[in-house]
Amino acid sequence: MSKITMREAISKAIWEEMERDPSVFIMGEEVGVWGGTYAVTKGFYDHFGARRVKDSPIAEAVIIGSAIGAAMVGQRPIAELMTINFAFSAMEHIVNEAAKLRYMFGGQFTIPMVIRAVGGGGRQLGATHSQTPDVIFAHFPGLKVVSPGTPADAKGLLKSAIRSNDPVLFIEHAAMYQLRGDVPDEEYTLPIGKSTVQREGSDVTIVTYCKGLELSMKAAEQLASEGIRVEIVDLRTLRPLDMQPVIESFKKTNRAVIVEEGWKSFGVGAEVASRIYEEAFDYLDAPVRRVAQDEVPLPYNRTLEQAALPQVEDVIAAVREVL
Amino acid sequence: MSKITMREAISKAIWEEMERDPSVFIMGEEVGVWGGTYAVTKGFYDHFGARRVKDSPIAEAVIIGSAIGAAMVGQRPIAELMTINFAFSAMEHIVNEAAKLRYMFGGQFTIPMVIRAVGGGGRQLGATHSQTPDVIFAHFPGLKVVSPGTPADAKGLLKSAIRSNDPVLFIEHAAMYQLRGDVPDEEYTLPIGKSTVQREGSDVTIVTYCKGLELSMKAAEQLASEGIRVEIVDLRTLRPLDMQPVIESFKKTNRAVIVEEGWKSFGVGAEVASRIYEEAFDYLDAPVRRVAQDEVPLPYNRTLEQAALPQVEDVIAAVREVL
Amino acid sequence: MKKEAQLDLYHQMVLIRRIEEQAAELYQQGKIGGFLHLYIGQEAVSTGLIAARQPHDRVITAYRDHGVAINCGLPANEVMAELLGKATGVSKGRGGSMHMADASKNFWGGHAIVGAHLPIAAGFALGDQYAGNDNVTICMFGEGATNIGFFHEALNLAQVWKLKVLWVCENNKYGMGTSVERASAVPEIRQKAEGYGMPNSRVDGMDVMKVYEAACDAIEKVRTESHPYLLEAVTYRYRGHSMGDPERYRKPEEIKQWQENDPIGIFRKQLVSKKTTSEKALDEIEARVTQEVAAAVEFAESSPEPELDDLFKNIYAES
Amino acid sequence: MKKEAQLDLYHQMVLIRRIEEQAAELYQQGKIGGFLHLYIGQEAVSTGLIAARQPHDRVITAYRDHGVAINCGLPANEVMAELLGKATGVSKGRGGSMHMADASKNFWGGHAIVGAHLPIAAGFALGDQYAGNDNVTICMFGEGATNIGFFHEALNLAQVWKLKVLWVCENNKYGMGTSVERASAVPEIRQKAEGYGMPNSRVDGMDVMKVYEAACDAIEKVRTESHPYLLEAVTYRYRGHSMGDPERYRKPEEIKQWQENDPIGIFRKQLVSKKTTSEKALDEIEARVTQEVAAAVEFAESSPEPELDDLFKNIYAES
Ligand SMILES: Cc1ncc(C[n+]2csc(CCOP(=O)(O)OP(=O)(O)O)c2C)c(N)n1
Ligand SMILES: Cc1ncc(C[n+]2csc(CCOP(=O)(O)OP(=O)(O)O)c2C)c(N)n1
Ligand SMILES: [Mg+2]
Ligand SMILES: [Mg+2]
Repeated sequence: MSKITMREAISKAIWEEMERDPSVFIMGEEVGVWGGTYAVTKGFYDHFGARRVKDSPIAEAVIIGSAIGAAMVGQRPIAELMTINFAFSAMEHIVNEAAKLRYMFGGQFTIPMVIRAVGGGGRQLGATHSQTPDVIFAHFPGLKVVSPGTPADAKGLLKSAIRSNDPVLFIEHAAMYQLRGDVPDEEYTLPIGKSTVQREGSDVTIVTYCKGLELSMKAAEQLASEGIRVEIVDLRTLRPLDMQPVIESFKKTNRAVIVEEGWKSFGVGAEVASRIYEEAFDYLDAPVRRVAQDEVPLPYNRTLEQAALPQVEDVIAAVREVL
Repeated sequence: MSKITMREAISKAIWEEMERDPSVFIMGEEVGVWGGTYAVTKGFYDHFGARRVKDSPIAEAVIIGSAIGAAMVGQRPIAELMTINFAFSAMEHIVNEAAKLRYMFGGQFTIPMVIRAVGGGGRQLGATHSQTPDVIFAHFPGLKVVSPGTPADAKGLLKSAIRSNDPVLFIEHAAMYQLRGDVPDEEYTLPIGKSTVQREGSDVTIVTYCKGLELSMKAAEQLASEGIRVEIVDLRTLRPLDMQPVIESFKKTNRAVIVEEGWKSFGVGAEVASRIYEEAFDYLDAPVRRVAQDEVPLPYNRTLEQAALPQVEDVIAAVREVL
Repeated sequence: MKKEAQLDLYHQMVLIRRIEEQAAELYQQGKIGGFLHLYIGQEAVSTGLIAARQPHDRVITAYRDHGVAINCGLPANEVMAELLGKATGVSKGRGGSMHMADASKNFWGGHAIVGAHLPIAAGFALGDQYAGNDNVTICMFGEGATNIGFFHEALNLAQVWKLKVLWVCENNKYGMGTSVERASAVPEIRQKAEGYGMPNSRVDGMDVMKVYEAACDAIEKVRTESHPYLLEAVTYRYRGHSMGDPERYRKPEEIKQWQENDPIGIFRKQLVSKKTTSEKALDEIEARVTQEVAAAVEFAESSPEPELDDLFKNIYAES
Repeated sequence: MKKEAQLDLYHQMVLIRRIEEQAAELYQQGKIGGFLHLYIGQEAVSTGLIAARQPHDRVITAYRDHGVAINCGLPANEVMAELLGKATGVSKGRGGSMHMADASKNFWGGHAIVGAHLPIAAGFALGDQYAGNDNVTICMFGEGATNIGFFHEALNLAQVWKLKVLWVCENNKYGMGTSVERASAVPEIRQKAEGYGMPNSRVDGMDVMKVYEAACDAIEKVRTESHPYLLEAVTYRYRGHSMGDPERYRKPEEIKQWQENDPIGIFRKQLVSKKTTSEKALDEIEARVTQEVAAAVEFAESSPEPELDDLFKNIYAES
């Protein structure tokens, strides 16, 4: 085990897979000479060269579209979207092409590609650059959507995503690159589509993922000092959504709070809550609460932005409500 | 009152508003000479001329983007997306521009535009052309999303959308243009953001919208013959979502089924169900059921496609489950 | 081109024409659903073009894809079965008219979103460049598709990255009901290549041999000089955009004029006048096609529907 | 151009430079958040350009917008307040550096998604065409933005519909760390206009008077001949793309070389050598700017934060 940052974990995952498999390459805006806007691919260009580390024009549709094509003919591209906000400029290729080409042609095509995209708010980037629209991608069958909350998960899941024969949207969070965590030194992968318990407890279940995990962990610690034992289930993958650990936990605690960074309405929490009700109705002691972003385009001003984003205190308050 | 089709109702709404307000014009692919792919604007080109009925190149981003611009400088464009599936090619302008420009610039800009888009499956158009992705647009604050289920609602809501000073995504259903219904002969508008009871009953509440209303009405009639009295609440607008009539109905029936045409996971039903639980927990007699599309890209083959789409029998079965 | 090869092209063109005429009938009978875009009138383009490719060259096109499917060697039976949505169809009944493909024939599909397959085509060439082979990707699209952003992003990337793509624009004058002049800043599509410094040319798309020669030249350049190329083929569709086109946007005389320029008729005249073959031999080909079409319909109609249980198959490669 | 007007341009250029130098400091102090893209080095482009517009001509640009905001007449105070996210900022603290606008000055904003404002600019011109006025829309963007589909769709539409847009590409050689040669099929951006049959030209973007003249010509053509026009201004940014650019993609010598070509320095020399004014008069302008910048900082720092209750204001015009 070593304590490394999320950035290092993601960087290592890509590096190791590129070393391991010559069909893996990375493309996107500023992944090469610049070293990655968030320094994730720093050093890659010098080591792997321009053939395997491709700086792309600012043209998201062809970044994703050409990665799809390269994947269909046997390569394993990792296409980086500098931020997930730019995914809207490549929407057609993500949800209508990558997600459908296999099925629509009767299974003839295989699309082993990863789309890496950085999301999240809290850095005063304004409304167009601060979104967490993960849920809208998770709505489309044919895509897999992964968004880890710890360095260890990020590394193991990204390696699986790169090895996967399906298109995987891998969502990172810009404000989490410095987050540190224990990561095994040996080679490992983690299965896509498996939720996991990140903290055990018996009083209430928090269901979350990505940045929400950090908030939830902090809330759980504060609540622990009052004797409230929070169990935290990290979804890690939004599609396919693995509800089993959630339901198991809920059957134990009978209370749930869902924490996500994106807007509340039509968000991830709505689906998770609905499934809890559908699958564990008889275990309900209180309505499930959702902690999420206020329904406003995120403002630049820091105070306003923080007011709109979910905070540790919001998680704590929601937990109190369900108890 | 006259019994007219959905097509006529929508067509009349646009026609009347164009007659009424010279700043209203319509643009999009084949809206002019062709008369509209679904014949909604048949006769418009001859009557209003090329200045007010603009045939656009196949370039969805600039269709929506230029409509935004024209709206910002004082016109009232109606931009037609031939189908909502092509909205992905204009995603940036719908969710990142139209939805945010007002807020992001501190309220300086007003964007009185309507985006009309035809959605829905069931016509064997294959995976890329058969979607009902309404929910993903409803996720974005700043947009209003309307999707009517009757000719009268379509007419009144579309007129309001055209008069609205906010960007409205108005979603029609390709398989509903022939649907007939009573429409007042006099001038009227209907408020955006108001759900309504389309059928009264006391045993169970069905919450639905657009094509789901047709399914639900049929299901309700069949169930009525068994003495089951179904109340149907039609959302009509997805954002802002008006839950009041839903909650009122639910407090009466204590049972709910949500019917939508799109995919179930992260769909409209998840939000509606979550809100019912949050706002009427004490009235719950059974878990809320969701009837929706199977999670597959819609296949061309008719039998498979119909198997994936929600059917009247699925609604009936869900009602039985909650009773 | 050898005589046999020429007769083969003639056969392909007639087969496309008759298959589609048959498809139009089956559509009227309600046996084919969804959209059906006929290639009738444009057969010389894909026939000449595909004749110029090596088997390892990849082909991708838009939804008007029955012709190129036949040219790429997809069996008429399976094309017809796909139109009927059968399990034996090239795409197992999942795709229908707009989504025919056969990876084993290096035909990567019909694609229904205008222009969206161009970035994917660039990706095929990117994959091949990465692999270090000399495959050429042939990407076909209509002139209407050159107004959407995907076209631009794909052409620019192909030029900057020196991708081996032959871009083939079938300029049939209309995108649905909108004439090229009303939708495109320049009516001659090849001019758009100039904005990318990309070599380009224009060819009479009604003459299969001219298309063939232009395609041979262009493919050779792409393969040996390692850069993309834009070839514009001027052509015309005789039928509506798809079934149920009100055709308010053009006059019957215009269609008639182009029909006098029928690509099959032109080729037939050439074959006979140059004494490549006899009228009789060509009639025999036509007779053979009649049988093939009948057999295809028979095959398609008697083929099974996909299994209902298969609805959830192939959403993912792994689940 | 009259002497006063020239001195006004000099004042604007110096003001932009100093405001931004100050902003860079405030950023380092943590008083400005988010992204901050400095215009330093490019001042001659927007200064010359905006000087050529009529007040009824609309202006829209990308996120590198402080310069053009000043040129359009937005008060330095309110620009600075926006950088600090204050209620008194031009966008009430909602937008920040990338989203300055003032509709009353016909400045339609700073836009942060590369290329996405081009279709909107086409829409301004569409609205004006529909209204029947003769406003020209001036739309500025970087050379990097010419590779995205939005650029293509907007230019094509503008040309087909004869929209009065002056497209102004600021070719500063890099889009973040990617040089124009590595991202664009043609390094000379004006060539892209050829693909649309659109009139175009290229101008030295370091010389404010040359830009002014080129812009006057181009705007006149757009207004009177009713068609779009693409003007490419060759320029250079001295600072990183935004704060925190590792600058691995260019050599210090390159920057140095361009700094010798400083647009403010060039203009100063011209003004003095042509005897338009004296060194002293220019020094006085610089001194005035120093005061203006100090006042702007003072104004911004002492301005109130937006009200928390206003968080939900202005999501819609009607609710
Ligand atoms: C992005 C998108 N917009 C609109 C459509 C609807 N549509 C299908 S075909 C077509 C016309 C295309 O014209 P062209 O590219 O010239 O090809 P042709 O049909 O003439 O072969 C349109 C508008 C679509 N499929 N995709
Ligand atoms: C669609 C989109 N993709 C990527 C980005 C990230 N990004 C911001 S500025 C920029 C470079 C733009 O270069 P250029 O257009 O030349 O303008 P310059 O910064 O040189 O003024 C990039 C890649 C973005 N904002 N939007
Ligand atoms: Mg065409
Ligand atoms: Mg630049």
